[in-house]
Amino acid sequence: MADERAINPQAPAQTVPLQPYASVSDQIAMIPLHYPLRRRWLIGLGISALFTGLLVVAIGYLFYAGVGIWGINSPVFWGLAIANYVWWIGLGNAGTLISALLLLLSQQWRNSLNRFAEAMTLFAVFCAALFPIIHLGRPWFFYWLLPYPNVMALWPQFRSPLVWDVFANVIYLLVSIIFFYIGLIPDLATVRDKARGRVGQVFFGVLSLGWRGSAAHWQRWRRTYRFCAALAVPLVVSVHSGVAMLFSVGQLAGWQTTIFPPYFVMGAMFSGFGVVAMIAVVLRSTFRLDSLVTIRHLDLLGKVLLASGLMTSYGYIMDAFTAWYSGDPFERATLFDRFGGAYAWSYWAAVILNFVVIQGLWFGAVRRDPMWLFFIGASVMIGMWFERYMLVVTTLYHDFLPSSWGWYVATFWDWALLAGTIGLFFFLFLLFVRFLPMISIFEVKEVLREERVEARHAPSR
Amino acid sequence: MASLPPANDSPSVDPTAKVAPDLATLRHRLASGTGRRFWRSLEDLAESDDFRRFVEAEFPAALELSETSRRNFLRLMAAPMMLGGLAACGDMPDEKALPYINQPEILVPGKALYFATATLFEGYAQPVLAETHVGRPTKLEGNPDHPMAGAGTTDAFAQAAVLELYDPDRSRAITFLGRIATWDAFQGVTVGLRDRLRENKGGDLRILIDTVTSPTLRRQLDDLRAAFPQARLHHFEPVGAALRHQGTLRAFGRPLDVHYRLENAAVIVSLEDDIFGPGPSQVRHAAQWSQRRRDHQQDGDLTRLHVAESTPTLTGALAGTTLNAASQRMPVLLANLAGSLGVGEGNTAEAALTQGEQAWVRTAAGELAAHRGIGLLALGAHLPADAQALAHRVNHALGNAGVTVVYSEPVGLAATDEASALLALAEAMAAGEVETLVVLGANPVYTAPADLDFANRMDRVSLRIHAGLYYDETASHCHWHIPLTHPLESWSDARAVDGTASMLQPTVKPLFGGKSVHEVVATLLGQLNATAYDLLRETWDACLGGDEKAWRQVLNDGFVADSVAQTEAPAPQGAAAEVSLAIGVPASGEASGLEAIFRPDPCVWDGRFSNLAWLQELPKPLTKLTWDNVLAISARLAEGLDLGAGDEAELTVKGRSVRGPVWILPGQAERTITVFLGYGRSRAGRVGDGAGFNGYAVRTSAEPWAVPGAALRRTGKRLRLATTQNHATMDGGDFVRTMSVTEARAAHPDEPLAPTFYPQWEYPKYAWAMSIDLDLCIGCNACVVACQAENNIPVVGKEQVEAGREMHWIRVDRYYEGGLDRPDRTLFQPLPCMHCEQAPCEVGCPVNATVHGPEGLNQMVYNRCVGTRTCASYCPYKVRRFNFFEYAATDSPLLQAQRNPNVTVRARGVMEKCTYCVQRISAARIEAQKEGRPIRDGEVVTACQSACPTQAIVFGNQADPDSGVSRRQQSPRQYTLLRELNTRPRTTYQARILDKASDGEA
Amino acid sequence: MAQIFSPGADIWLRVAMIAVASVVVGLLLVGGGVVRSDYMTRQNVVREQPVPFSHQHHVAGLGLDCRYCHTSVEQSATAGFPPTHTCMTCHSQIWTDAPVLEPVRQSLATGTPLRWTWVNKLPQFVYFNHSIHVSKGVGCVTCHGQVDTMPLMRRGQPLLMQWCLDCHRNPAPNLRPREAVFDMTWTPPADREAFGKALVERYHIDVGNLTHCYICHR
Amino acid sequence: MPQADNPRALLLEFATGDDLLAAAGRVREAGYRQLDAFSPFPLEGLAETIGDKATRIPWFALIGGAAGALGGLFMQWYANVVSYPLNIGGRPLASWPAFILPAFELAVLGAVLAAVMGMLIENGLPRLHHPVFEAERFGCASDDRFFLWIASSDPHLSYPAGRAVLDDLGAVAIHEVPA
Repeated sequence: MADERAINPQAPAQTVPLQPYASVSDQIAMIPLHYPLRRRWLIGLGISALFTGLLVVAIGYLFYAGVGIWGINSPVFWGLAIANYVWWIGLGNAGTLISALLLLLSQQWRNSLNRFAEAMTLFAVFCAALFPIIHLGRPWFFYWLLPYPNVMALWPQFRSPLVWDVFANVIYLLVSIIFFYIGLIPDLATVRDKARGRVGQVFFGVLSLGWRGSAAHWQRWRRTYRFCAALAVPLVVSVHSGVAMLFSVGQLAGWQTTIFPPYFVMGAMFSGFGVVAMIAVVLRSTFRLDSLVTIRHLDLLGKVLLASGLMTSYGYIMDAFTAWYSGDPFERATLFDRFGGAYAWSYWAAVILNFVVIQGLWFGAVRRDPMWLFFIGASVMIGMWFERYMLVVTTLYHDFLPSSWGWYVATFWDWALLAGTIGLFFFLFLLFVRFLPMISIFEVKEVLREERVEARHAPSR
Repeated sequence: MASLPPANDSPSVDPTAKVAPDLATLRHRLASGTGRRFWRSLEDLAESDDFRRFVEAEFPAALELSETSRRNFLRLMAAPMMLGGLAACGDMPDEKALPYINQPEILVPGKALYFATATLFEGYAQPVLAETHVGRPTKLEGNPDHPMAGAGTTDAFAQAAVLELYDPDRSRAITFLGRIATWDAFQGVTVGLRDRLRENKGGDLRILIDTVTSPTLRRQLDDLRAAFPQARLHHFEPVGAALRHQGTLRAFGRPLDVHYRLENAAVIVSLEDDIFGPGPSQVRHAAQWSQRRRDHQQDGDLTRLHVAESTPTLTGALAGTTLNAASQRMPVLLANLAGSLGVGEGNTAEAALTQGEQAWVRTAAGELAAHRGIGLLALGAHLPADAQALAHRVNHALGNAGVTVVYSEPVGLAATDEASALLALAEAMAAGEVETLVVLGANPVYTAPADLDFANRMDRVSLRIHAGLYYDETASHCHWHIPLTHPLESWSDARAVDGTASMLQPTVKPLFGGKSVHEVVATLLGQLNATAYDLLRETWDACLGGDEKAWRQVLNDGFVADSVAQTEAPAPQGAAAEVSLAIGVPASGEASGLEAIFRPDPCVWDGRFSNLAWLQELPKPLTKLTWDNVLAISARLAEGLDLGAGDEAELTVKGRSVRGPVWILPGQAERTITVFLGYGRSRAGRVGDGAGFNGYAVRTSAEPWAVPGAALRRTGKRLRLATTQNHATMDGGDFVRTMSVTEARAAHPDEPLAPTFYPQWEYPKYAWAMSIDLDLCIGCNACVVACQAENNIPVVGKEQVEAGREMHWIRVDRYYEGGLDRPDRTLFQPLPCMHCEQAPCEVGCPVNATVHGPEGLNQMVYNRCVGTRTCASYCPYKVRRFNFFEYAATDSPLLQAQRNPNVTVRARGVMEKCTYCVQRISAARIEAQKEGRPIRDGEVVTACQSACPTQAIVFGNQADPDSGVSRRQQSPRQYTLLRELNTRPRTTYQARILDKASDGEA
Repeated sequence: MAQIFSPGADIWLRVAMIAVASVVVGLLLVGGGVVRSDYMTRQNVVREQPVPFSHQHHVAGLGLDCRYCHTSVEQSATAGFPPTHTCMTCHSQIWTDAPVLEPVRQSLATGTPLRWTWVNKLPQFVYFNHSIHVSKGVGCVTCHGQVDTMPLMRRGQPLLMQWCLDCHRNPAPNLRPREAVFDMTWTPPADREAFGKALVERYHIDVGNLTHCYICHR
Repeated sequence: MPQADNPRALLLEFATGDDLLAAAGRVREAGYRQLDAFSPFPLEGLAETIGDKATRIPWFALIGGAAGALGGLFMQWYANVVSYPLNIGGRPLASWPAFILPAFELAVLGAVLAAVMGMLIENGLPRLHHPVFEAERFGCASDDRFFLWIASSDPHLSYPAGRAVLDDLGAVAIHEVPA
């Protein structure tokens, strides 16, 4: 660490320190081929497999006994399941957004981050997609939410935000996979060519579809890739707006506010960036990728995190303000209940972890210190979970008629699902770092080339 | 069908063959619905091995029966399969059953048949029409033709009677020493018994029985006395109104029943008389009161109610002014009241009153004085006889007697002479004077006051015979137990509280082959072959002169015309001075420590309904608790003893003590502890066993109602209580609107609907709507149970209620206004689905499982529901209920037999809610369509509406300006719940009018 | 570097891709087909019965009216199964010792009912009412098929919700005069459409409101 | 320069992208037409230089997106207005604002699928076996080397002049791709 800070001054000048192309290929492509840290990886995989097992058990028992095993009740018909869902889908927004948005803005520094950011997105969305199905009272009829020709001559109810979510999530997942894969093809070719073993050659050979990197390929590929990026950005926005409307379409105090869609999108980006920051720090230290994921990357991540955090905070403030300014007694009651009610802890946890903590990012020293960045990222991730919990529960447990007021306490099985999905996430992510190039090889090379060109034209320092 | 005589009817007597056609014609217009669903579910059932196993497990009796009769039993369960109705004829040994196969004009497959009969509550008949589907009673409605006020409606207990019929825990076999025996064996025993009794004139025979109003049974008991002059009849009702007879004895020299005529009363002053609370007269009183109220809602001359009570009651909740005073203060208050009205001495005692008491007495006295002849002074049935007598004198002096209160010869057995009391029996048993004890219906081992040590003393009796519906605590202490038939499955008769003789006819063949109480008594008399039907005919042929036509008429009507008790208003005997109020109670309780009072539980009464899950899970009107009884205390006392709701406390009375959870009851007298009876049973059945604590354990025969010198101690344990309403106040909302008489007259309905972006959907032909007049609602819960019975609403159990998962489609919200110690107001609000025209729930549903119908119904389609629970989350009224687990399917097949075949039984993971009883709407629509006419107003009556004793609920077509509901909506008190949300509900309310006395106009 | 894949590999890859795609599509198509097939709907499937009762013989042969056995079809939701006694009204006279009728005689003797197998059975959450359909001029044949041609009873129609809706959306083509409801041989006049429309008018059929959920589900 | 009998093509290897770009330009000026170029990462303008014509992918995407959007809107309108009209919470049958979101999602899906399909088809992918893989140095094409492909069938190869051009392109090496 110390030496890095020492070379730090020049770091901002170039995203990735000058180095031969081959070294990039070797550093990254070699990881899938002969994996450096087998034991640690296996241990990690084992642990996450355990939690994934817990997930399987929790879902099995859920299907056997019914959603009654959760803490939900009347009036709190939605509990942890929905909070987790919103949380996961939020995390699942950052990857694609970072990758696509920064690509369009041709922010070269993205090239070291987008790959694992996108992977993270995929797995998070996958975890999220579980919840809408398992939280059904009769999950075996989940396909009734899809439009298909059936003998009942019935359709989904397209005015329902749940149907919007079905469309949004399924399509978002598909598009993310495609975007991820398209971006991966050239690197798969690289790995293929590096591979010596027959298995590796065939495996990556097929996956890379016989990519040759010919000029025409590249030209069309780049067109498509930018296209997907351009479409992915509004898609991400629409996805989380849809999720927000899951709440704001209802007439309940604390849900029905117009700020929800942007507020949720910001929150999603925010939490996502938090996680990306964490992953970046972990990967670079684990795999010694300091020369690819540099301090400058962390610095930039920190800035983005701070920015999106402040936007989210704006959402908090406006949400509270409109509630108060509306003068509507129920809106106000809900607001004050969030401040001081039975579930105030969830509100203040969200405020502290999502707003107070990130203020540290104003300081470059903090941004550039991987440890600090990691912890702030973690704080954001947890804080956003509290926010989801707060939004779901505080609105439901005290709605309009005091006679129907209730309470909510999550049961073991609620928590089991959260733990289980986290386990599943890590399981998938570990497979990813083991078998696929976790950083975009060719895009880093692109960066290098431009830096060389710069270096050639600019008077060398 | 179902009204067939039991199997062993002799061919000569075959009433229904002739009765049936009349029934058919009479009931045709009532008949509706289809039995199809049942038919199937039970078909599958009877086939399945599970069912067979169930039979073996659940019906040892059935196993004992011979192979053929067992098959018959199975067939009975499978009745709906054979639309011919064979089943209802049961195991008729001979061919006589067959002719009934082709009587389609009686039993149209899939059409409901209605029988006029009655259920029993504390021995009094509760007239009902039993709806049966192919020989299976499923629902009870009031009998509108019955002369008793409010007979067209029912209370919660009557609604639950049909569940009692199917209760799988009812005793199923005659047992001797706990082992299954036969009827013949028992009859054999009685032969020997009779010989001995003939010698000693029955000197050592004691019969213990609860309230008896049945003319036939009384006739039989008289015969018994005649046969065994020395035999002693004891008579015990754990709650009852025995002291009323003592009171009238003191006042008029003979025991009389007291009948209120609330429809004539402009002012009611009640000292602890829970006129509108649960009890045999609840429906009657509610009907009388609401009749006058409905007439005067416009002119504002509403009945004014002043109540002094130690523990809150539904009556207190309606009152304009309530005074909270210890129960033992009542006589003193009465003395002062009487004194200031110039009756008896005691005005001197004024000094003994607190400020508050004096003020209240002055108001009450003033009101009574100002309304001579149209006022009523009501005294709690549990207050001392002297006090009762004094009250009668007051009413007589004010000229109220004969107008607002009348008297009649006791409808049941007069309970006045000491010799017939339970105490006498207990002592006799202790003294070993009792050789033979026959307990008919009563359950003294559980309900007898603790000091009688009844169980042990009873064990000294050498022959103990018990006949009852359940193998209960008493049965377990008896040699012989004979299962009695349920009122809905046997021939009998009984009088309603107004004295009208009502007929009980079987709606189904005895499920467990029980014996009617008449047959048991007949056996004692040696009439071994007499059937209940014979004995009944015997009684009534005597009265009706054997006129067959008249008898048929009686069966059709369900009651004997003009058999109502003759009422009178006798003059009190002797001078008021003779009445002594030898009760000195200090003004404030400190000196005498705490006062413990005993009250029946509003849901399971004295414990007789403990095993009825509907009633166990029915939220108690005031506490909204389920599945438990509590020690109700005042907030002050709770503070003093550092007790919170749910804390366990030990109540010690006269050396006996009991532990139970305390509950803070707003409006409870400061130092009074209310012990609710009816819980802590050990042999109630799977539902009732172990729930709550046994209040009888600290009750004494000397002071069965109120005991001074009680002590309460905190044990430090916390007990879990399941309440359905956690928040007691409206938090500034105006969900239940109230207005003074003047406001009510000035008021105008809600301003027109707020604007909307959405198109105006038209409901030209039918627009179903419900209107609930909160000014008439007394919070009695009848609607809740009626809805449960009609709509197959599952019971979920204490844990689930605790988790907030109760399933009631209509709930009665209870709000308090004012202080915790003495709330100014207790308000009730029945809350079914609002059927919003712009329903938030429908928008949320992703699969079109809840949509809007062309008649404005918010339709819930169970079989399309995937259970996202979005609709419920979006519902601002939280009236939707979710099947978090498989609630319904777990019911025993017997209970499933009660289910309404026209309502789908909801599966796990499915949302459900009030449908405005759409099955009734559909039935009406189909009938109307077939006759090519529109549906008439009042043709569709929802279950809650038909049960409501005050007619607070009106349902109908708001597109028709003349319909009842439309007229209701014109009321100046009309308002919409949460109108600001612009959901445009079809269920609307009328504001409650506050008693003049309470809005400063008095 | 050397070739990793043989020239043939591409063919195989493409074949594989097409195969996967067609399998997926195929499964969907087959699934859709099965749901609508007689196998699932039980249409035209003869069911095992305690007595091989022949509608063909009794209806076409003897000319019995439907209502002779299904007595409550005009008043009630259920058409009603004939009680044993109904069978015996004739079979106490004729075929008195025919072995096929043994179960019927047994039922009469022991008082145990015959257990017919349901042929036209709807799910429990569907509340079909015979009487209203009959009174609005929907013939037995329309839903039960030509039972007079069925030696053994089978389902004449799929009884899928889709199928119910077809008629509830546009009843006209399926209506007949009330007097022809129980007529097995009734044939519509030339101008079916207009004829049906006329009946819709005459019987005040509330077309348009027949498709809302509570018509059949509760 | 090794001479195999009639190779399929010549493969000129370069150390940097700039060299390749320059070389490609020169060769093209020299009149070569049957060219292709390979690089480990996209090089701006390389395709134009060797004379590949512009792609039609944007059109694919446009059509796909339009189809998705219109199809989505039509489906929802048909379901709610024609197929099974139901009163949902008093909302209009055709609740266009509510239909927008699914329609948009479908538009995105359509566009993306169309673009990707178009790219694969135009690129003739997947193609596991390709002559260029025969060249043993070609493995570096995905690592750090840049290649220019000249098909043997290109007439200019047979002219000495044309041949001469190749010698001073600054190629690190010239390989032959066996037939």
